[in-house]
Amino acid sequence: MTQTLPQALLLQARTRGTKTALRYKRLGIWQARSWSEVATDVSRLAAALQQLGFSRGDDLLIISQARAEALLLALAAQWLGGSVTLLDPELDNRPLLVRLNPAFVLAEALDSVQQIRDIDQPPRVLLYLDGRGLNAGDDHGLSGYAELFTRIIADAPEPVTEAAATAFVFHPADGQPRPLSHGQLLEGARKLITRESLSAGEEALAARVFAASGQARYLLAPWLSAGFCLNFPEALATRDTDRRELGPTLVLGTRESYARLEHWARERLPLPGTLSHRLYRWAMAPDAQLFRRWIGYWLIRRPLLDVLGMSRLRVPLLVGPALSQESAAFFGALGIHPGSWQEPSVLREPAQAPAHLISHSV
Amino acid sequence: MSAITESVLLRLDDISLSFKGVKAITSISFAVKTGEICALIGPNGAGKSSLLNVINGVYQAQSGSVSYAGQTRRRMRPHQAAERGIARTFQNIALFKGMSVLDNVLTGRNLKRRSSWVEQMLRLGRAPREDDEQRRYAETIIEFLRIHPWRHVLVGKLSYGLQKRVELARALAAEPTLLLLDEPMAGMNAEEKTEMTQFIRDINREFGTTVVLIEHDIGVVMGLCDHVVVLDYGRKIGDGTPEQVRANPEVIAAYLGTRRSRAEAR
Amino acid sequence: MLYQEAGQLSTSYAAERRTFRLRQDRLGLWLLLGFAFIAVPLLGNDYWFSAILVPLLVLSLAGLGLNLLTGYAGQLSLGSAAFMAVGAFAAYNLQLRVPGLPLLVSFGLGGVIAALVAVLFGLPSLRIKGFYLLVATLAAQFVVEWVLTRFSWFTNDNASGVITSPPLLIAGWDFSSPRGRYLLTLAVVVGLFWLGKNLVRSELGRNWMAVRDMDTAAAVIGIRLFKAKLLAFAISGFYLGIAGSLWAFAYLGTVEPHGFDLSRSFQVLFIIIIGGLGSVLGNFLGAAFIVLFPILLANVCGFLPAGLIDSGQLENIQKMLFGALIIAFLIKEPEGLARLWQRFRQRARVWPLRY
Amino acid sequence: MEFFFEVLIGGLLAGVMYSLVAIGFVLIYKASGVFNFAQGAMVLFAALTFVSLLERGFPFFWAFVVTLASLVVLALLIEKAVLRPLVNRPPIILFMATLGLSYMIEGLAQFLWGAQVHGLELGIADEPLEIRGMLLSQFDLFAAGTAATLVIALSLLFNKTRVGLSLRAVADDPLASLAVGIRLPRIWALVWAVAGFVGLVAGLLWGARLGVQFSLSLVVLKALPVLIIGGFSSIGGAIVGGLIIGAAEKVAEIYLGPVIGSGIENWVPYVLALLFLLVRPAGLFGERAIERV
Repeated sequence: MTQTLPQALLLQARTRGTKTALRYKRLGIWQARSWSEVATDVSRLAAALQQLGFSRGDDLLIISQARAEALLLALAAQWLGGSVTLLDPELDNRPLLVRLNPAFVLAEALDSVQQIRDIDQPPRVLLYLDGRGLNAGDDHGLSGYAELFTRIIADAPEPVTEAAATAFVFHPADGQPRPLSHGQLLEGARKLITRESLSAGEEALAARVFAASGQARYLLAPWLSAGFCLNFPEALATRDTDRRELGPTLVLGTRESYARLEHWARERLPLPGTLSHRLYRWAMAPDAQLFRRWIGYWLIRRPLLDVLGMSRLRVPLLVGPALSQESAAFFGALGIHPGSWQEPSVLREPAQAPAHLISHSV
Repeated sequence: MSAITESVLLRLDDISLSFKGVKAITSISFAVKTGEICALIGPNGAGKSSLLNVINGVYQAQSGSVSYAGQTRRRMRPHQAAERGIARTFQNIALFKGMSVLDNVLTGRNLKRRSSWVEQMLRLGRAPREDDEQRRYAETIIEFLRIHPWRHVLVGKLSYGLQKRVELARALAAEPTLLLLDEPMAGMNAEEKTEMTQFIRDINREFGTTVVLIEHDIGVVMGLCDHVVVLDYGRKIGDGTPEQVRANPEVIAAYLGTRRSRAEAR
Repeated sequence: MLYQEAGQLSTSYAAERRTFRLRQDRLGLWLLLGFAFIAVPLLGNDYWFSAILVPLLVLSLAGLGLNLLTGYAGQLSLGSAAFMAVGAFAAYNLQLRVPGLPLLVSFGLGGVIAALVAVLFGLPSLRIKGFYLLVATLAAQFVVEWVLTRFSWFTNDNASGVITSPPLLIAGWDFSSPRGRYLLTLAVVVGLFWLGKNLVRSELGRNWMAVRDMDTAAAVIGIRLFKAKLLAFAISGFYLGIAGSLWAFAYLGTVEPHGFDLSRSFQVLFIIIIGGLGSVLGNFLGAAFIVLFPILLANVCGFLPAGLIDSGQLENIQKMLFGALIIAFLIKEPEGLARLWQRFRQRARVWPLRY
Repeated sequence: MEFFFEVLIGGLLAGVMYSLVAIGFVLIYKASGVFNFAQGAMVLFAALTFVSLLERGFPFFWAFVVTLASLVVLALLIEKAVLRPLVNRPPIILFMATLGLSYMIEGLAQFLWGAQVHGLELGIADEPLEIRGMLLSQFDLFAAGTAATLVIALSLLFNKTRVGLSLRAVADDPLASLAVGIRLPRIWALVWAVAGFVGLVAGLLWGARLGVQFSLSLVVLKALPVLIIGGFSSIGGAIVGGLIIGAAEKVAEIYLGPVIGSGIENWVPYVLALLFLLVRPAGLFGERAIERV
């Protein structure tokens, strides 16, 4: 019985070590990491973090888009019994940073490092994923993520076992830090898995940013518990084509992200007045009789689903408020009904979170 | 900052060049140290581009000699220059319009090929493995310069700033020792300029590439370069560190002043 | 709407490099080949084989030959027919004078000889560009035509200068029947198209396009213009040479210099203009157009009341329409039929979206 | 020796005829940078129209006028339908367009006037003339005279008239001339018309020589090497080139022919042109551009 995320990870590594855990695009092709590889990476990162002085109770602050590296380092921090604070690099986190005054920071790139530099008291450890335009030296304790692997001397300790230990801390704009324990996360994950009958065969699409709590609870925790594959798009600019290549079976989105995708599709639809536009209308009409549904499916809906990268989509998740009328109609016509999934305990949480804090994941 | 050694990589000796009797360059000499970033500045028509063209053999100087990496050559063809590790970009982008970003970058690596065209045509022998290596290196450059989202796009369809970057990538793909950049930031907005400056600095630091560049933006030059050479009407009127050049009265008179007024005119 | 791309992700460069990355494209190709190799021979009749399909295939091969040179390497040429002639006559003489030499081998050698001649006339391309080069290739056209007619050794001292080609025997099989000629031509053409496709996607192909798009830049990044250009002439000559052999042996059934006059060169040039410069598929489309268009026109005129247009006039009308079409293509679709196909395919991939 | 000079001069005079066709090229190339392969077709069209009009009982003068008019119309159409849509396209595309054009014009000419051979009598006796012991064709002399006057006329047109001035401006720098308000389309149409006129003259002379028939359009192939030697952009070059080609051709035919065989006049000019190219890649009078990068 696994109590914590790192334990869940180790369990996956033991039970289906060779299966793919992560998939991301590097150097132009899709790279896959198996569960056992991920487990080793995390344990080594944990060892490295420990050498840097990170220990139980410490907090690792991550300002990054959804990137495999960020995810692994987060798990490493939790392995050591520490907690992780996730921030959205797109936002201006300076006020928050001044308040938190973090000791351990992973910043994705120059602009997020800039945000850190503005804190009068620099962090003990400042790691970066992407060194473009940074020159080491002018920041105290600045070092690259890659370097972590190079200077490991000791092995990592056994991972944390207390289910009560805090895994993530989220900072909504209302100021109340909202901690999430390993226990809560795994519990929520189990609920989700049974409700949506998630299997290890799912192909999940990872969020753009982890910053919103929904990410951690409905994607990361289930990923570790169910042991499916987590896919990362190569870049923001290419996420839609990447989604099509990946063809995920599980996506997690918010009202905004579904709306974004809907608009992306709508502005590319055939122009009104053209024959293909009429065909589209005809095929998308709700409650048509069988024959028409069948034709419409093969001529329009099936190809459209494929272009949207949803032809294999099985579980469309939604955090936060329900979809807008037209989004619901659009995806409904395609047979996609993003169900809202919320735990009683934190029923109003996502709704409260201001829009700018809600991640865009689809 | 970059690791500047004392060894001289490139030395121009009394170079003169003229087209149909019109003097473009008059007896210019200067030296570029290994690992430094050197800027050629000067008003339009000062002969900066022509000088680059002499360095990598597009033009043949009427008199004077270019010594590079210890060897002195009277005349050198462009592809010889490339074989000896000189890569460059052009003032008005000289990309291969009919090809994708990736293909453009790959052409930059044509000198690293060992397998014959027959092997490549039949996809036999070392060709496939070599294709992989070529692609891998090209991709590292593409990611280094952050153009991976446009990998498969025809360069003609890209924005001006991106095209400049692709051209830089193509030059970089050849793993050059000396990189000649002809106005790498011309026509860019402030943001693109800072980006490009970072790229050049990082190239110089991470690949140890020596860079000679032509740039009009004095701010950029002073911030980026270790060594500045000032030309005016085909003559050298200043040569030294940014500070020295800034102090040089002749330069201020002949160049900075005019630039200022021009800059204000913009 | 045929495309289902979800999950077709490439995890290796080899997979990314495939000529047809998408499963659906590969399937389509195999279906097409199956149709051409199995269905057509069963369904087609002799008229179709010998009057339409064979010339279509041979011309598309010739088109590819010229396209490599003009469309990819950017070297203008009007000597295509000359190189075809060299190939044909070389193959014929090899058959004639080297007893027991397999037919395909003599085709190949014919191609090699054509390649050598092409290189000879390509030499000026090292110094001259564009229209000046055009004239150099025209020289090839006239010199070759003259040599072949002047020295009867090439035509085996045949009085008329027109020689019937030997029967098409390959490994004991006789391909002399129209169906056989079709299959032989198809096999050769498909093979050479495959090689051509690989070639233009390889290093050499990229270098060619670099030379075409901006030769100064190409030289500056270390491409040897001489080598690139001469290879372009050689390989183009090789393709044209083999096309010539097929033209003489499989289509005309006779070997004669006048089968390869200047108008043939123009025909090949038009094929690549209409089909699309810098495209492999385009050569096939262009050839199909060139071969089918006159037949179509003749049939259309067949419907008109008799005597309204006599055959002579028909020829003139054909000429005018043809010229008009060339111009129309250059104005409306400079990248030719191949571009139209690409657009269609692109649209099909994102259907029902527009882009 | 006598004989040699006879041959030489005969060749030179014949060369004048090549020059005539070449000049048509040069005009168009200078003004619109188009390598006009259709020049030969225009020669055919002009000659064929003229002859057919004569045969239909037009007096010489009116036949000439009407033909000229039709050529002007043709020029206008070409400018509208071909040049304007293709403006700013690479030269190779324009060249290919003129290939299509030549097909159209040839087709049109034969569609209108039929394909049979017409004799053309310009009323110049073609009996040889004895000058200082050398036999020279009277017709050739006449042709040379016409060419000379034509060239003078053209040079006057170019150097003395406003049109000519703007013409040269366009030739030097189309954009700049646009800037100073020269209307390019007008100029182009004009140039094509003038080229058509030159073509008409050439057509008449050639027609009287060979009879007016389809093969006339092939004189274009004679003109190409002339251009190579003379350079695309120089009328003087066209003249000189024509003379060189004409002379070389005849001399080769007489002295080389017996050795290596007849029918060499087809390719001798080209080989000659090639040799020239290897020495002077831009022709005798053409300018070599410096590549700016």
